[in-house]
Amino acid sequence: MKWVGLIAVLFTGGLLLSAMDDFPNWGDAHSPANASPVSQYFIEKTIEDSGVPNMVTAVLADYRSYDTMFETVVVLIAGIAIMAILRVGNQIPRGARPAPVSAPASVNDDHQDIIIGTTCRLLIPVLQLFAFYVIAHGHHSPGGGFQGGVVLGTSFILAAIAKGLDPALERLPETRYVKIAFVGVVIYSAFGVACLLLGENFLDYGVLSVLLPTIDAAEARSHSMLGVEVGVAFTVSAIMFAIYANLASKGELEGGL
Amino acid sequence: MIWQFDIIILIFLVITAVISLRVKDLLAASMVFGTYSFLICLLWAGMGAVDVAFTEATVGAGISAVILIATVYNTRRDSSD
Amino acid sequence: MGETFKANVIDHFNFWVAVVLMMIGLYAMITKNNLIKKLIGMSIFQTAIILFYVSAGVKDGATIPILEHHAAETEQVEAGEHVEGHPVANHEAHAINPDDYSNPLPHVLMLTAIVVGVATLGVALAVTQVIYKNYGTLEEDEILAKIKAAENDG
Amino acid sequence: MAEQYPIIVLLVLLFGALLVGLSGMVDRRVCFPLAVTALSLAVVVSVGILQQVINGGVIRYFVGGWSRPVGIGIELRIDTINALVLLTITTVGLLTAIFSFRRVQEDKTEKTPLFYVLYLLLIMGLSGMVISGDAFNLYVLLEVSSLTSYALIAMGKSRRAATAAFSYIIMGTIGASFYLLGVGYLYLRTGTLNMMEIHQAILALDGSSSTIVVAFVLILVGLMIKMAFFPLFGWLPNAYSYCPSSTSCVVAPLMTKVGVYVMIRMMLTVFGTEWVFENLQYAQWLVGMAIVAILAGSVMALAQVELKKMFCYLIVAEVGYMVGGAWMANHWGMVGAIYHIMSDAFMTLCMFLAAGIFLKQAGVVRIDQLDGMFRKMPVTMAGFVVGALAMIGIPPTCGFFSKLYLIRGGMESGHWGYVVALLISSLVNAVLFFRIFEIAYFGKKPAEGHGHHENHSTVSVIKEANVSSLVPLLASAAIIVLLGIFNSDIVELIERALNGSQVIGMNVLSGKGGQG
Repeated sequence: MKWVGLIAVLFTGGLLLSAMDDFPNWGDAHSPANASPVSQYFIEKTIEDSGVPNMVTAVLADYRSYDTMFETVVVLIAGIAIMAILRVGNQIPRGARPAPVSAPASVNDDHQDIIIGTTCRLLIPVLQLFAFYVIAHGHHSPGGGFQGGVVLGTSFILAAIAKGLDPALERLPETRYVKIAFVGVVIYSAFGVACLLLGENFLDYGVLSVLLPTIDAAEARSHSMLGVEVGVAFTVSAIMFAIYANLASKGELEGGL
Repeated sequence: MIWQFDIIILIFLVITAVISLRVKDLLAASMVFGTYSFLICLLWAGMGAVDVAFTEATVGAGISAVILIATVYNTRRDSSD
Repeated sequence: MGETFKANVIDHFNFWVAVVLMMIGLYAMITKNNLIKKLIGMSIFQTAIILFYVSAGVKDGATIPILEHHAAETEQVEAGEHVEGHPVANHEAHAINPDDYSNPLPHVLMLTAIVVGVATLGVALAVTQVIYKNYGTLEEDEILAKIKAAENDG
Repeated sequence: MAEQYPIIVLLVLLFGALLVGLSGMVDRRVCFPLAVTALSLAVVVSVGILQQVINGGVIRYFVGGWSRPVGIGIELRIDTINALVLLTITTVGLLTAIFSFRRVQEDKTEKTPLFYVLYLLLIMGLSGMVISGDAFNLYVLLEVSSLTSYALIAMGKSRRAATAAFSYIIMGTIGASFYLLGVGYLYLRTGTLNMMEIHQAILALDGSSSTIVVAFVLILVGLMIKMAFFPLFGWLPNAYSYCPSSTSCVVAPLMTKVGVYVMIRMMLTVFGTEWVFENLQYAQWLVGMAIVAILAGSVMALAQVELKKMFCYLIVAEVGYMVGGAWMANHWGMVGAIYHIMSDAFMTLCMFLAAGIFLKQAGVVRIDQLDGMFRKMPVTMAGFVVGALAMIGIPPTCGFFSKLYLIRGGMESGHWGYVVALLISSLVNAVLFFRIFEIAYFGKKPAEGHGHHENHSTVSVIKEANVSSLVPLLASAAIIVLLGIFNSDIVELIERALNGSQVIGMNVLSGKGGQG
């Protein structure tokens, strides 16, 4: 097996390297990829089309938003798949139900690890606030729905690592995060369907300006991008937590690390 | 970008990749893999791909490492290779 | 000396390292015995591909693909033409030189690829946990031996 | 409305999945009707698309309205070939969804909504792959369909489902990554992701670029892993035979066929047939590998004792048929390969549906457990016989006509080895299936040496399957016959795409003769 693998890998590597002298130079601004009309268009016309200075956000959420929608679906699939795989034939895990607990402040209750508890209490709100900033400010700075959603999900993961899975699941039980994940994709595709209903192609946000008479097509694009990024953030944050919660507890949603 | 940094990071990348695959402790392998992700995120930030770097920092160095560690915790730590 | 060295080595060095990382990852995926090691190899393979794409979009001397002098220009345009509130003006396009910004398209593609990568990793890890529950080991040869033993037992 | 059909077929499935997920948490019983409704709508819309393509030529749909310059947005591009394959996918999806009704009734866990969400998204991913006109968008949808199929396979109750799914994940990821890398090489040299634009750029490069060659090899190898072409098929038999019946009935007919379809799409639209057949000298090699694949698949199928495993190895052989046909550089070979995508999808569906019914009703895993099935389950056997005759290649069924076109292509292009391999494989199929018929008709002696699954006493009360299982089986059998009867019309549609301006680079394939 080792030899077969080695030969296959060396063959692949040789194949990959064999085209190397045909490559454009590294950093060449006039290579076919960098000087193509497509790439030029993105750099030159993004401001005109939607007024969004971060071209990556504009390409992600507007020009190639069809890809991004399916990317969100991929995230959703990952979460659903992990739940489906890890629950081998058993009933609903106990932790999946919204717990009828009477102690809402269990994150603060534990006095055993005071350093971790305090740090988390300080860090989690800041993380969540930062996540919202990243989502909302994706038009002007690096960031957007994916990054913000992951940071938001990470704040729940942090709570789950520091305090155990149960207190985190009290705040975000399974029924809720699954719902949030689905609603995220619904938000995204609803923007597309709205364009469809208004008589344009799917995800052609410009037409949405008729819904809000004070804005023009470019602003409608910009605002719709924010809207779909929020949808992405819903799905990604919920699923990131779902992946962690299920993997950390073998799908039983109790105990955790 | 500064090419000296580029080269240093690229060399470290190969080193961390090899270490994370050679080390026999899976927990350590996951941690080194987190380092690898972080280094490659630095590299991308240097190349001007800030959004990609941000995503890699959160997803690669964050979530991937955490779920790897969660799985190692739930299975076993030692590996034969 | 710096320039010639740069021309010879760095021009393709990124691609070289990407290919080396791909080979490392692929080798681990094919030959490693431990399932988690295979998955780490898979992640390395995927990040190497992403490195390849990102390297394809780099331009020398270009900055990040965010229009930074956007605000100043908008003000100028507004002052000149009394455009209201938002930066939609054709004149602005002339101010943007594509060589100044790195190519945004590979970045967008690779955002997708990163997310796909972590989704695959998550699903694979879930399957790994199920395998461990079924067979009590993560070593491929031991699992195969147990499967064979189970078959022989009937 | 009609011009929005390409996106609506995906949206129907997507919203179906979302609705199943959201309402399925409240009441599991709504999952099945919702899924079947969504899939029926998808079938209706894909019929509409087919009509539209027949009447109005190629559909180009620009998502987000980004049509100019071409390539900034994502284009959906449908010619008659895509429309036929799309209709095949949605139909197979609908039939298997009806088949899965039993599963819902018996499954007491919370997994039912999860199953249907993944199922609908799998069909959506495959449909999206088929109609996409953007190389990277195809990768995203490839991952949508791959991830859902990993999960559906890993959901199997068998202990080995997880290990099979794991090796599938590893191989599938290598395949998808190779495809992604190939697209990266293409992008590096051409600067665009739109398939038509890539083709224009490749023509402009005039065959001088080694990057394009490497890109082609990478994409080809990646897709070969996905379609389980001969040396790279190791993941397939376990993955398809240890998963639940309702999963294998959708994964086995569709996944490999869509892989073949994407390869043909790459050959026809992205790289162009002139470049593929004249610039590259791989055609002989690939036909040779296809011959090996056909023979190896048939021989390994002969050696199997389990029904589903046998069908899996037959899939390997069938993939060899299609790859060989596509690489003959001959008009009839290509037509036969495309026609065989459709006919093989329904033949495989029929086989796996029958295997699923046998497993459910009688606990049949091995071939020798089928004794007396003609008496016990006559209707199921009737459907199975039609599928089996198609696999062998008996005239009224579609299997005969696809083999006819493939053999004609092989003879015209002088690939006699391929013709012989095809005939040998048909012979092997005949041996295999007549052995099954013999066992099922005459029964066999109960005394046997194996100590495995000896629960004959418990299966003595074998009843005919219920309606929800028989309807899809008989429908697939009917489609097999209909495809055969209307073969000339379908071939006419395929030829229209190959000859007309719909697919570029036609001058190799449009002539009725061999390679120019």
